[in-house]
Amino acid sequence: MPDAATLYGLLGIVLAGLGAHAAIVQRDSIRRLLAINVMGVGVFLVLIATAYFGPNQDPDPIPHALVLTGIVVAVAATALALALLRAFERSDDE
Amino acid sequence: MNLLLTLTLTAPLLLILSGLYRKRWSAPIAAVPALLTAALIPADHVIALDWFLLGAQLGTDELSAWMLPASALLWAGAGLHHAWRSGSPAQAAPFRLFFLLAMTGNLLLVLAQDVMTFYVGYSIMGLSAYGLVHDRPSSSAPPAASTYLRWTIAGELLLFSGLVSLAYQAGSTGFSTLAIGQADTITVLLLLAGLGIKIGLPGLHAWMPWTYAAGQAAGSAVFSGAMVNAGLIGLLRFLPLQQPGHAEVGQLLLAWGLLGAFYGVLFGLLQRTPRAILAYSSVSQMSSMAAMLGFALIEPELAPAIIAAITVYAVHHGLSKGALFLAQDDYRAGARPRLSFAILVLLSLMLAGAPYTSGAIAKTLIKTPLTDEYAWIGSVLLFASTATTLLMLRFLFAVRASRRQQTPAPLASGAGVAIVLLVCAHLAAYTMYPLPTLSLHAIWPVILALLLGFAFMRLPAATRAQNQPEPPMGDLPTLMARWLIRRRWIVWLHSTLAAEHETEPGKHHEG
Amino acid sequence: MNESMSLTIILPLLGALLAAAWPRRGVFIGITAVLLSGLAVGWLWFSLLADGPSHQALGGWDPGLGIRLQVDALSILMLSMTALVALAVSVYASHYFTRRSQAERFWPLWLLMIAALNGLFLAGDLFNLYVTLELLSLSAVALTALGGKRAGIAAALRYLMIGLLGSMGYLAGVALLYSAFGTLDMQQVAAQTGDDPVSQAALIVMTAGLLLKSALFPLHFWLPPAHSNAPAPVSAGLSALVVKAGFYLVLRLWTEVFPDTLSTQGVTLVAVLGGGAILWGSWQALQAERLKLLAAYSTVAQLGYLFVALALFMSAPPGVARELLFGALVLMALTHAFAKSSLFLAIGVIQHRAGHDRIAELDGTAQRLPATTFAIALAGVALIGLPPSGAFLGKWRLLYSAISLDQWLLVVVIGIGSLLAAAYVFRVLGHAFGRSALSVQAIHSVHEEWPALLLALTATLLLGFGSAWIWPFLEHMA
Amino acid sequence: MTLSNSLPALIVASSLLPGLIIFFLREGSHRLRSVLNMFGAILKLVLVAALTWGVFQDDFFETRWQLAPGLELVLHADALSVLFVNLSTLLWLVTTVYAIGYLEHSPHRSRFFGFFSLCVSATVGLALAGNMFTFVLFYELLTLSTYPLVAHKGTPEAVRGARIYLAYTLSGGLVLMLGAIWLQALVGPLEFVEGGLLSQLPDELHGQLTWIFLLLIIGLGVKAALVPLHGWLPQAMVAPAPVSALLHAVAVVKAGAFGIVRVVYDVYGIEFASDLGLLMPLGIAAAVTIVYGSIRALSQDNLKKRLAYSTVSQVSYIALGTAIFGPLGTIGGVAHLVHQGVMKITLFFAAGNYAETLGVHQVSEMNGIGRRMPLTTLAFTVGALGMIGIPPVAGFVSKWYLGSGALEAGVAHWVLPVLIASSALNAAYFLPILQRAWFRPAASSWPQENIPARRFETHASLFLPPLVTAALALLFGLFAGAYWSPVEWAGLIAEREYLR
Amino acid sequence: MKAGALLYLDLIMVILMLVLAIGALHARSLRHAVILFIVFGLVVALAWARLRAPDIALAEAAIGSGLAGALLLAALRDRRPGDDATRRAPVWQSVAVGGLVTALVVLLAWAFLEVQGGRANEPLANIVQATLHESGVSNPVTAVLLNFRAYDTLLELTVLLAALLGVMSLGPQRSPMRAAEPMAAGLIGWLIPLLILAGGYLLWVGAHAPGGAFQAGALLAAAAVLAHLGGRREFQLPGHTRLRLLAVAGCAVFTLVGVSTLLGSGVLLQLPSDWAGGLILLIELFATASIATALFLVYLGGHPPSWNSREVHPDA
Repeated sequence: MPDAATLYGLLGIVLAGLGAHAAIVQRDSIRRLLAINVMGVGVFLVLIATAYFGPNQDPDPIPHALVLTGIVVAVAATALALALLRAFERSDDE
Repeated sequence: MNLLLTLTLTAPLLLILSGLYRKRWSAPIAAVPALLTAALIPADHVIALDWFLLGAQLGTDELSAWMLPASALLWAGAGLHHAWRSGSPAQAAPFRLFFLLAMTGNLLLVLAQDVMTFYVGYSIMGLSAYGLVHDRPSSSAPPAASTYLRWTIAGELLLFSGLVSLAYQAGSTGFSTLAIGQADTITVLLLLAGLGIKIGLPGLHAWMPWTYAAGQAAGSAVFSGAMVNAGLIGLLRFLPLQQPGHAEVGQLLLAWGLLGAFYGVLFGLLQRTPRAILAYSSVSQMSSMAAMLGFALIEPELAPAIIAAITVYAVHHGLSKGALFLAQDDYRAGARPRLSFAILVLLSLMLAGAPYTSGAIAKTLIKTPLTDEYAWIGSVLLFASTATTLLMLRFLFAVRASRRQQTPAPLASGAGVAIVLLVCAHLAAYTMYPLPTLSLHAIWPVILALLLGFAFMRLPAATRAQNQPEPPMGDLPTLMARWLIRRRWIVWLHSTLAAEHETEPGKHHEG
Repeated sequence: MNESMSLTIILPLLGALLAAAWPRRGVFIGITAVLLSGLAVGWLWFSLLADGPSHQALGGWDPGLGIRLQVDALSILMLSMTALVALAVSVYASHYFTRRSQAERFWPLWLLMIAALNGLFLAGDLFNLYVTLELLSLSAVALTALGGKRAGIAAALRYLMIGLLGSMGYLAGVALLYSAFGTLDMQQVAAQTGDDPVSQAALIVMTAGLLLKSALFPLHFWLPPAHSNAPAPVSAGLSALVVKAGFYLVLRLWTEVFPDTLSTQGVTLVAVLGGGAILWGSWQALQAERLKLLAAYSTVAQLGYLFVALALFMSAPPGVARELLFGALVLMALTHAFAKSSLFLAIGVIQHRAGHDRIAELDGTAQRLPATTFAIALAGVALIGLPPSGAFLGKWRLLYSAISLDQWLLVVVIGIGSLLAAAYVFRVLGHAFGRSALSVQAIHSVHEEWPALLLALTATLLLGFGSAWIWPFLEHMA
Repeated sequence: MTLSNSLPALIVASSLLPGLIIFFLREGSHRLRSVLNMFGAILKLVLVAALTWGVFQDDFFETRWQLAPGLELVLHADALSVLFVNLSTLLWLVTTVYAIGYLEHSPHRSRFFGFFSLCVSATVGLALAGNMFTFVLFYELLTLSTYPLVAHKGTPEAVRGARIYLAYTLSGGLVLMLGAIWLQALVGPLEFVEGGLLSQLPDELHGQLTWIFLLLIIGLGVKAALVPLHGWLPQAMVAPAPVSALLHAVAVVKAGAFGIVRVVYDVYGIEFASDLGLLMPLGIAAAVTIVYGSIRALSQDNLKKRLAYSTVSQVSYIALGTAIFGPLGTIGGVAHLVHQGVMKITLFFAAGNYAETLGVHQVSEMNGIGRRMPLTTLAFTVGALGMIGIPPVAGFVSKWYLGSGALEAGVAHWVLPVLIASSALNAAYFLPILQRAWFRPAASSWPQENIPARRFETHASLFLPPLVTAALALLFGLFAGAYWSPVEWAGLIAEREYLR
Repeated sequence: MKAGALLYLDLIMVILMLVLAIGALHARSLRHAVILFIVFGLVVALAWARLRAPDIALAEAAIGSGLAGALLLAALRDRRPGDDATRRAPVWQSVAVGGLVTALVVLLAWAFLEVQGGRANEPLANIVQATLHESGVSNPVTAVLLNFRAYDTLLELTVLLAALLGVMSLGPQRSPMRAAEPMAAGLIGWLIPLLILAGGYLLWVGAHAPGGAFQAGALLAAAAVLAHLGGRREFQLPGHTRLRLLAVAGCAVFTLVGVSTLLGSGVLLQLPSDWAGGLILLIELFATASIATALFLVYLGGHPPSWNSREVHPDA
């Protein structure tokens, strides 16, 4: 059976694919946002999976830093997107 | 010497530019330098001006020795007549402007010693003559003017292509160095067509009756005298006369000329307007000269003699025809009708070649070079002269008839001018050649014509020409053109070309 | 010498922070920050000329571990383009925003965008590029939505979504590269890439992401609404600079990071898409009723030219012709930046005066603003690629290489493209000659008009006649 | 910066700088604008005179400016370019005087004179161009600077006409550029060399060279108004008179014809072009244009449209001259470049005068105009006679040379009939106008008499230019033999082209 | 835990994650989708823990699912009810895109497997260990974050600031909630001090153990959000002008430190090894404050009413 890193890596790639597909197909903005976040998680999984060398060896810290940065960036983008959506819908009723 | 030459050409231009052309006497004055040149400057004096018109050469040679005085005399005579005769200044001034322009063109053409200058003179003369035909502002251009213009432009263009190819094939433009021999038949044909229009060979003559009948008498005089001769000068200079190998063209020209001689007379007899009749007589006379040229082409060795004869014949014909027009105008509106009618009769006889007249000399000169195997041409020409006499008779009747129709206020008699011209013609002829012996051979054509004329008088009134439907002036070509128009073939071209000019064709100018 | 590199990034960043902290002094801070960063770029010029291309490891750590900034001929040209265009747009923006609240919000975001651009052109590290790209996208989106109109916000939202999708694609590529080669530094990665599956997969995903962000033809649908609904200075910045970032990255990746993983099919695909962009962009620009929409579609078309040039460059055999084409490509990018920003600023002036930018009712305004119309004319000439402009030289060289590579279809497409461009430019200019009912006294509001005019003049005269130094400079510094 | 490499640049600048300054002048400053215009024109004339004298002594004049590696802006003065520069400079001076008078009360004059000067600088630049790149550059600049002139009046037709003009000329410019680039791709950056430089290329390139020739000729043919590409010319008649005069007599139309002469003689070389069999199609195209232009002119009632169609046919004489292989044909073609310029500008000035003074636009309104405006109509007559090819005026000389050139090249069997037919058609549409002007009584009142007839028929600055150019046409005709006449200069050019 | 058992755990985790992801993406109603997404976030946090990435797990839990979830739920609240129908693209389009994406996924997977095979032990990880002592902190992730790749973190904070500035220019904030019921009010009363305490601890521990500025900031933000949710008026948050300054402070300090090192050693962000620890702590302190403020203000969405007091009507 493949080791954990490969398993999670493949999962990450699949999640990224799912996210990408949903992001393109879905028309509703919030659903698209969710899809993009899922895609992000997928990519981060790939990164962290490659940094994992099994239970007894310390993992490579650089991908961890990258993913941390990635998460913060993702949340910033999500926040801005939601604010845009809110402004868009508020401006609707004028 | 050179100053005189340049003065002949620039005199008329100076008169125009200075605005003196409005004065009556400006026309004759302009011709004076030309007369002086003719008198003083010896035969082959040529000056080269290479900055003028791609290297122009001006000067005199044997041909211009004869042609210059004749033209100058004619221009002076017509100018004098016009000065006497001219109507309101408003109408005369433009006429005199174009008169002077045409004179410049004609003199340049005569004095030209190279192809380019000849063509320049030829086209200036051709175009400015339009002003002579169309001398009175009219809402739509009279048929005479537009027909004249169309034919002249066609003629000039044909001449242009002919001259270009001639200049190229002959290698240079100067007459002296012009090796006319190399010209191929197409070039000769082009030249023939271009100049043929000017001298009115049958088929190309449609504009002549209209033009002579229109405009003022002085204009018609100059047309029939100086301008027609221009065409002849062109033929004399450019046809490969002294070169062998052009026999077929010669035969064509001979046949065409002889046909013309009789064609002119035939249609002339049917006309009722005196000036139209004179036009047809010009057609026949010039065609006979062209026939002789054709003969010269067939027999190159005889060419020099023929050329000399033709030159004399042309001078005689020019002066007498010009005088006839002036006299006819004088008779029609002159103060002393009887005197001018007498002059008319005298001139007609001269033209018909009656004995002791320059006409007789010219005709005998033409016949002398004919060798025995071509004797038949001589007899044909004899018949032609009888026909001409008949035509002259017809002319006299028409003139008498036209006199009765109008009795305008009598103008000063210009008869004197006609006489002067007459005398000059004879003087020239007599000084050059011995007085011809009075031989039956020379007289019988005149007598035969007189007999025919009186016989014709006896015919019943019904068949007399007066009440016959008169064929239109331009006869065959005009008829053919109208038939085509009716068939819509060239209506498009015609409509655009003549949309503004054509009045209904029937009406023609005063007689 | 290395200080100047980081200064060009830090100065606008500090400016942005100051502007965010003291919004009322926004204009003053904004202008000074842009000026200072321009000076820093100038300083960078001298050091580049002095000791050639160089790089600086931030934080003192060697490249594998730390992040490296690098500068070479291409990046310095891009930086100077950004500095100049930003300066002109900032001057224009200082008078553009009537409402104080909008002005206060504009400056911090604007300076962040400039900082992101400078960071991007200097970045030497793949992940750092990702973060800079994100910063650029977010600030651009925020700026687009600044207009406050419903259409603007909707366009900004779609722009953000597409931007994120593109960035995720790019990040996936970076992740793969890191997992394979264990380093994020571009030069180190470049040393290890070949035509092995990882490099090819990474290249495909990263290029796809970047093409999405730089709006190449089929993926361009988000650009026109975004650029046409943003306020004038913002759309000038977007069209002239932000779109170039995506193209610059593709150029970097293709030429330096993945030189030999590129398959001919990939290059042909991009060439075809580029050709499609030229035709579709120009055609849509011709149909546009509003000036800003016209300018936006023209950006799509001009990008098509750049990508076609890039595709030709990649498929050209190594030699002098290839170097000349690279110079032409850079020149076309520069000219487009200046011309497009000048066009948008001029449109801003017209919209400011006439209250609308519908092309049909342009007569009166075009005649009463001679300087602006002249700027539009010059910018139009640069967009079409007619003589006085740099684009003419670029297009001449582009066609030259297309012909020598027997790409006849491309020649035809470029020809039709420039004709369509001429059509839509002169459709606008035609109104300058119409005889309008309004009184014809010309309004000269100099402070509003001269930035547009100056940019247009640089695009046509300066780059048209004075750009011979670019080629040797690129070669010498390569 | 010795004189030899600064003079060409100075000549181009001498009209460029005043133009740029005029752009920013306020509308009201008439005197300053006129002074600037005249100063620019006269300065250029002096410089061109110096250039002509220099080239006559075989001095070397060239300005080089590198825009990009392999793309150099070269201004080189050789015999052919000097001829065209002289023509445009001289006629620009005359047209400026005319334009100042003509646009007395119209708006946007700064804009007009600005673009006017740009247009001339582009023409002069084009004339002095030393390589294909510079030629294409100025060719496009010419389009740009003439577009606003055509659209100057601002009426809907003007804008529409300008748009059509632009569509044609820009597509032409593009095709020319493609041809030039393809040629550069084959042969490398190429300078114009008298006698051409493509003759020593390997044979397999001949196919491509023929295609390139086709592209170049189509590109140039648009401006030289060869038949299928001439549609813009009549439409551009909506421009004000000085523009249609300068455009149709000197700048735009001649640029195309000049380009064809350049391409055939200095790029391909006449021998090489005839070996490739390129001259025959060019000749046929020119012939078709000549006849077609004249026929269309027949049915135009609007005077300027008739003149426009006559330009379409007359300019193709130059192309015909180029297509005739032989020195005489070249002399005819090149000389006609100047003659047609001088004659046609006279006609347009006269047409402009009629429109400006009496509001006469249609030929049918021209009855008796000779009496009311004798001087202008005299000039018109000289110009018209020249067009037909009646001797004293210059047109005849070039027709004479074309005729003899055709004979020399052995193509007379179809060139002469074309020349004759065209002269006949010219007569058919010009003589009626003259006949109306001189021999018809004037109508009761003129459509719109703007300028009453005081001492002279109209403003001095309006009726003097046509007289000057008419006099020039006459002088070039009468003194065709003199050393300074265009025909002699064309002889010099032909001699240098065929000597190589 | 034997390897086998670990394997089963991984398989369960993978399947769970896949199911949750598909649910979040394609759930019938939006509300379900959001909730499933939040749960998905938590499971992902578990996955990070499993892959020995504690810092990431903390961040994912606090920010990824916690704060993002809050934002999403707030967005749902604002949305007008009704248009919940899942508007999806036409079937053929989704199939086509699906095909394209699967092709990409297969390509990436193949490439990934290719890499897995040939991957030697990572040299880079060893370099980090080797130079850890110079970085002034013992936690390798914090070392990378705040020293080795400090520039990235600076840019990351700037991104957050940019997002904040963007959000604040988009209209007024959300109105605070109505007062929570007693039970919730009591819970909130306990939770807020606990969160603040945990935040402080995480900030401090970050130097040598998983934790750090981002996680601490997130927790503080969570506390503020709870206060906002609880509708407790008197919960004295700092005034809005001060909030803005705080938001900017993080980046400002970081940049100033960078500039000072630039002036000092000529290289940006080169923290001298002996000073590194203190400097990093200083940066982390301000970073936490600004992250907390930023995330809270972003949650509020929009500029505070008093922001531009002069502006009577907030422009829509």
